[in-house]
Amino acid sequence: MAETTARPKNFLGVPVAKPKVAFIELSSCEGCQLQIVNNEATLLDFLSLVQVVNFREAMTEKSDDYDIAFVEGSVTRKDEAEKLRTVRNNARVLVALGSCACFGGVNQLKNRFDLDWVKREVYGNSFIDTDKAQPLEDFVHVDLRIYGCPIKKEEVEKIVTNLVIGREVHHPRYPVCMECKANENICLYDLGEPCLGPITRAGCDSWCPNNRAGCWGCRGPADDANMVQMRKIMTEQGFSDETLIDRLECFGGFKACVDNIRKGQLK
Amino acid sequence: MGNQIKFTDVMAGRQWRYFRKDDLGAFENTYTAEITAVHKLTAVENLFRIQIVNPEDRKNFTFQPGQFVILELPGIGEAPFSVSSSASRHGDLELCIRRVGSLTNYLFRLERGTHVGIRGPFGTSFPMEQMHGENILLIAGGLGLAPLRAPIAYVQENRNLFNNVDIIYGTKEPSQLLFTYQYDMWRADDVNLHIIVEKGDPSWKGPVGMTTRILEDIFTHRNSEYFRKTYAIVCGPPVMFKFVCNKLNERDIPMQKMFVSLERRMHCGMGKCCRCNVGSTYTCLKGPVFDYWSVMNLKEAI
Amino acid sequence: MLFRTLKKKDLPRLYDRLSDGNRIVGPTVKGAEKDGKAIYAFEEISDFNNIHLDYTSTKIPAKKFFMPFRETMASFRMKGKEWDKMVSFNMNSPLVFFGMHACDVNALNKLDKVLLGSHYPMPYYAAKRKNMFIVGIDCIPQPYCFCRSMGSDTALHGFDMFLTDLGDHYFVEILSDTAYNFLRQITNEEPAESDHARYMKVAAEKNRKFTAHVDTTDLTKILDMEFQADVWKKWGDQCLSCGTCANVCPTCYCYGVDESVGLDLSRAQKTKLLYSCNLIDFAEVAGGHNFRPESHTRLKYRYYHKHRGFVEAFEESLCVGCGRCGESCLAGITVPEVIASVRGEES
Amino acid sequence: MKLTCNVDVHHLTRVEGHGNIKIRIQDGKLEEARWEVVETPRFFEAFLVGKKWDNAPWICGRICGICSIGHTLASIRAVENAFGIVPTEQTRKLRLLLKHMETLQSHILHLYFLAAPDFANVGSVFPLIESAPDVVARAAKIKLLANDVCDCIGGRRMHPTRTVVGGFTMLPAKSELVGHKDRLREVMDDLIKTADLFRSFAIPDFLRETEFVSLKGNGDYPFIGGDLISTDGVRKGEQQYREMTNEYLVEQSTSKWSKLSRKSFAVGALARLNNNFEFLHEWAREISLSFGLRPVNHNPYMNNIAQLVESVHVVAESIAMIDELLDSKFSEPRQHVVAKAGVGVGAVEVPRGILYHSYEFDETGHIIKCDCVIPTSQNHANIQHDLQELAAQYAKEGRKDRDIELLAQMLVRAYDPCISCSVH
Ligand SMILES: Cc1cc2nc3c(=O)[nH]c(=O)nc-3n(C[C@H](O)[C@H](O)[C@H](O)COP(=O)(O)OP(=O)(O)OC[C@H]3O[C@@H](n4cnc5c(N)ncnc54)[C@H](O)[C@@H]3O)c2cc1C
Ligand code: SF4
Ligand code: SF4
Ligand code: SF4
Repeated sequence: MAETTARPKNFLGVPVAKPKVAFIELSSCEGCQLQIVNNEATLLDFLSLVQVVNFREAMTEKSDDYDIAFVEGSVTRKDEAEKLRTVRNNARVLVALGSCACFGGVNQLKNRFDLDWVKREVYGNSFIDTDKAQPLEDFVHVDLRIYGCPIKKEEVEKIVTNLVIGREVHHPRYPVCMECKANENICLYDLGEPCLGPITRAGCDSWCPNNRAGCWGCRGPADDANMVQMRKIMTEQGFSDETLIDRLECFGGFKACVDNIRKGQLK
Repeated sequence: MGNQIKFTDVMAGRQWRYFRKDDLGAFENTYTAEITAVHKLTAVENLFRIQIVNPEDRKNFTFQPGQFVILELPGIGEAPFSVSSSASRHGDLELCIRRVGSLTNYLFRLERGTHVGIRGPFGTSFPMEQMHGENILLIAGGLGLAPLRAPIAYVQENRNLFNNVDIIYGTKEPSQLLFTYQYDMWRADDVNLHIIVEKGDPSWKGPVGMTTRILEDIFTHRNSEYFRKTYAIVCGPPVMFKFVCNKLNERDIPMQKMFVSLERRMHCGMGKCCRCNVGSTYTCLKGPVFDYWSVMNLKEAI
Repeated sequence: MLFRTLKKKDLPRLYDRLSDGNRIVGPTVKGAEKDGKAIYAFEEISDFNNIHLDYTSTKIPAKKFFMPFRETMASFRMKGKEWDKMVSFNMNSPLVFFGMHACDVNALNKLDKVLLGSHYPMPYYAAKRKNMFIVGIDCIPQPYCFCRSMGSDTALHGFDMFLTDLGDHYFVEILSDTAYNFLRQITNEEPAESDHARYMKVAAEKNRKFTAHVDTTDLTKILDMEFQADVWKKWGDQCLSCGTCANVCPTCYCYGVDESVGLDLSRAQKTKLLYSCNLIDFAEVAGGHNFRPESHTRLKYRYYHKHRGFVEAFEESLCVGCGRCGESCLAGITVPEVIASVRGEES
Repeated sequence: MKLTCNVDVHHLTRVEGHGNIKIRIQDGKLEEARWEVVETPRFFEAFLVGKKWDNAPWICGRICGICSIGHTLASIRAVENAFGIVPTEQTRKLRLLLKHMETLQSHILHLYFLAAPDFANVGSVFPLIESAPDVVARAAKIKLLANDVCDCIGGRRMHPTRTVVGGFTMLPAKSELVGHKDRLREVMDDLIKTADLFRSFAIPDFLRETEFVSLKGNGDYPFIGGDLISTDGVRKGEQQYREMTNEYLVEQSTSKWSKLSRKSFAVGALARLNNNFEFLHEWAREISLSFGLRPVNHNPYMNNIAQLVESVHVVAESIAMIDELLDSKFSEPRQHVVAKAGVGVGAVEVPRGILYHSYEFDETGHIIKCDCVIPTSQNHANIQHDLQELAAQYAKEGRKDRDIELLAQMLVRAYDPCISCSVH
């Protein structure tokens, strides 16, 4: 791919290489990849930072010689697991892009059911091949996660910049409420709406609460999230366990917690 | 209209070096400094020599042994480091830094000639004058030798002002020993240097064990007069200084004559961000150097 | 202090005078809770009718104007191994605060002590704080207010003028010459003897309305003694470590600094983010050691700092008793209850 | 006359999702021309079962990253139809405006980033950043505006946050709308320039008669709800969508196929235009005619032009709609929702064609049965038959392998298929 705008070749004197990056998708809505092209305002700067060598959604050329692979989507079939292993072998850094890759995403909702029933419900008696929907880490080592459904472009840009200059990448460890307050939102609970903000990892800049929509936990749990208290709060505020579980299990990040509630172990 | 409310320019006087309270700009002053040399000490520790670029500033920059500066790499971060060089020389500052996280990892990739930011000096220092005429025990564990190097330099430069001087230094393994090239020089200045490692290697000839073992050894040769006239400076991980200080206390060295340097997370160095609070004491203002009695009185210090 | 009275109908004139050439911030309605109660916020306003002087308390305190949740501290232009640092204290034009309750005025007074009065004043705060004009207003105690227990129910300084509602007119305390000059353009009525009586009656009525209390007797000592008490664990188990209490607290000021590199690698930025001591990594240092790994140790620290540490340093508590943290805490952790339990009183 | 040809495109690029093209000609005889969809299915229709109504729009938006707004709106419409909720005028306007901006965003993405590289003979838009920076900047500008308006109304350009059953969680600030209106006016110029650009491209001349299915407008160019119509004269109500789509399974595809009066039909911009030409905004009609595009046009490559025409239409209509919104006094954003048993269908014209969501609820508002029919799955059969016809025709003309491969790829891309969406 052609070189674009000139860019300093070092940061604080430390040489900065232009890594070759690949975007690869498994089972997904391809939205996270699209979020990257959705950066109209900063796309060019972004492209000057990396060399895109593989991006099926946007370009014809493809190469298996890349440093960083952004893998979107969850694994739902054997050929995808194989593809993922190949990518792992090719890439120096493998980044799980979005909730599907990090936790299974909405796809893993089908894991609630017996797979045969699932297949029959959609394809009747015709043969169709599918397995449980699983996150990447069930198959390969993942170096870095970019959370969110969809991912937040500002966050991706920050992470990629850090990757490129070789600075460590840290996710916020506190929950969404922190950002929600900084954005001076009215708490959804004051409005009578449920919200998983108190237990979900921040970093999205409280995207949903900013729009008066409760958080669904797409970024998975914050460090040391207090699930027991969250459940108490939901109950006290008049929301059923079903409402809580609907949100917790939507993107797969709170799987352990959902299992515990179902087993009656979370009190 | 005369209705506009008066505007106070708190930036006024920003460029003044010796500030009054109302010249607030000076409180966000960062010296631009240049890395003049990088010495590799161990696999994870380097000694960085840095020089404040502006000659005037360089001349006026002073600090006390035990104080720290905050080093800033634009875009990467800021972190506190004890100044590890002589406080009396107005030359380069030396920082002995371990590679542990985001800022330090990046710092280790920088070359000579790169600019970094320096704020400070901040915090309390070891009261060296108070110790004149007395014996001194300088005890360090691991990276704890970094903050000890300034008081060591003070002792070297004013050797006549102190009686018995012992440096006790311990690490886990011989490969982790810092400043090995200086040991002979210290010894030459009539300093008893005791090195101990927790686990030796085939080439290791010295003693093996904890620093407290050395203490016990030398205490058997010292009389009560010694203990009455002794100050101790102890730097290292909290478990270590706890054990050492208790040992010293058994010999009736008063807790006010033992000094330790605490490490906490810091984002400002100026008693604002609260990150370094122990109980509710600011480590950056009331510390990092505390006497051991104060430490005992701090909630959650150790 | 000088006293005047101001007819209620003349208040818009005062507003007009103050807003001429100045930015005005006041309590406005931001929305409604599910039960219909109004939610108030301090916002910049352009119309006197949008000010709700009868507001209860705002969800987010006034500190956002002096200590924004996120503030750029410096920006850098990178030039190879070198760089330039540009510092801006983000001074805006002066701000008129129209209608601040006594607790919030006191909160600013307390912040002043750390951020202006200590060894190292903070220019970012000073730049905003020194460029403001405060019109205080009296209030009606809410069920969650315990400012009286904290001695913050009246403000002695830290405002320019303070209004107390006496029915058809306000009793005005004047503290600054600026305020005096502004007021002189509208009224110069000395309060009558009856106004003084009325003022005292209003104050006494207000006092009777407090329902929440905190017993601060010997509190510093008790907090020290009960440092290892089991009650902390109980509260800690409830705490979500979400940081909401600190964010809505008018006096919490702790922060973290974050640096970031621009996408084009030629710029960098240093940003200050208000933090909270309840967040998990508040006291974590390099290498992963956390001085307060459990939520109850962090929660305890917050109380310890507010009700003991600050007293030690400044002879007063850092809590003004506005009750915001308890109101906003989803886990229902409130100061009166926590303190009572630490004192061994059943609530 | 061409004797042999072997085209094998594994995972066609610059489309959304995974599909393969295979063409084999042996001894001048077309052995095989196949459009295979190998995308892994995700089973939305299965895993929604048992979920409460409020989950549906939130989850179903995730069927597709490009037209998540369309999916969300179709899902909301299905739920509202099932519960008997009639959106207010204000909600309808805001939804349509949101929908328009998604259409604009998606069409521009397709025209510039996915389709244009073929005409400019490059593999992606990236080289164009260097060689034709103004073109790329123009595309980015239009897309940015469309996305910004989506943020402003839907809360988020992708997987919107404000759109809910009953209306919106919150309304945009009028001051923002004013700004967007000005930008929309500017963008009109950029669309004219886009038309000039496409006029400089040689659109392949290929015809195959087929049936076109879309919503039928009732005075307006249709996007949300209404009757279903085909160029072969079929007309049905929204509820009867199944009689319009007739889905069936084929072995070469993990996506279902559809048919109506013939062996296949087409949906999308061209289908909408063929069925509703008279309702286009006059500026859009003008552009259309300038390309010689008038109903009923049977060249699938003209879908690109139809997208351009629609872009003009939505921008023109959006400007007018913002004016109306600015003149109105905003009322409550959201209606109260009471769940009840029943079936609801939502038909929405998304960029790639007509989309249906249908849910059956029990009396507690839980989904018992869910069915989504995606435009691209309705197009698959038509793509297959186009491909066959194209291979046969071009083989006869004796075109080079490379040409056939490129034209075949361009053909599939012209449908702007959203494969992952078709295998939801
Ligand atoms: C008074 C004092 C003196 C010190 N002297 C030395 C020294 O001489 N040599 C040396 O190698 N180290 C010293 N340290 C420790 C040093 O500050 C940390 O190792 C350093 O902050 C790690 O930063 P990082 O960005 O690499 O690590 P990360 O873990 O990535 O930390 C990120 C940020 O957290 C904060 N932080 C994390 N750990 C600490 C910590 N331990 N102390 C303060 N802030 C922290 C900093 O703001 C830092 O930028 C000292 C610490 C203190 C408080
Ligand atoms: S809306 Fe959600 S994220 Fe925001 S404060 Fe309330 S619970 Fe926390
Ligand atoms: S608020 Fe919650 S659901 Fe919404 S983007 Fe953030 S983490 Fe995801
Ligand atoms: S006390 Fe309440 S508001 Fe504060 S961190 Fe804990 S749960 Fe959050």
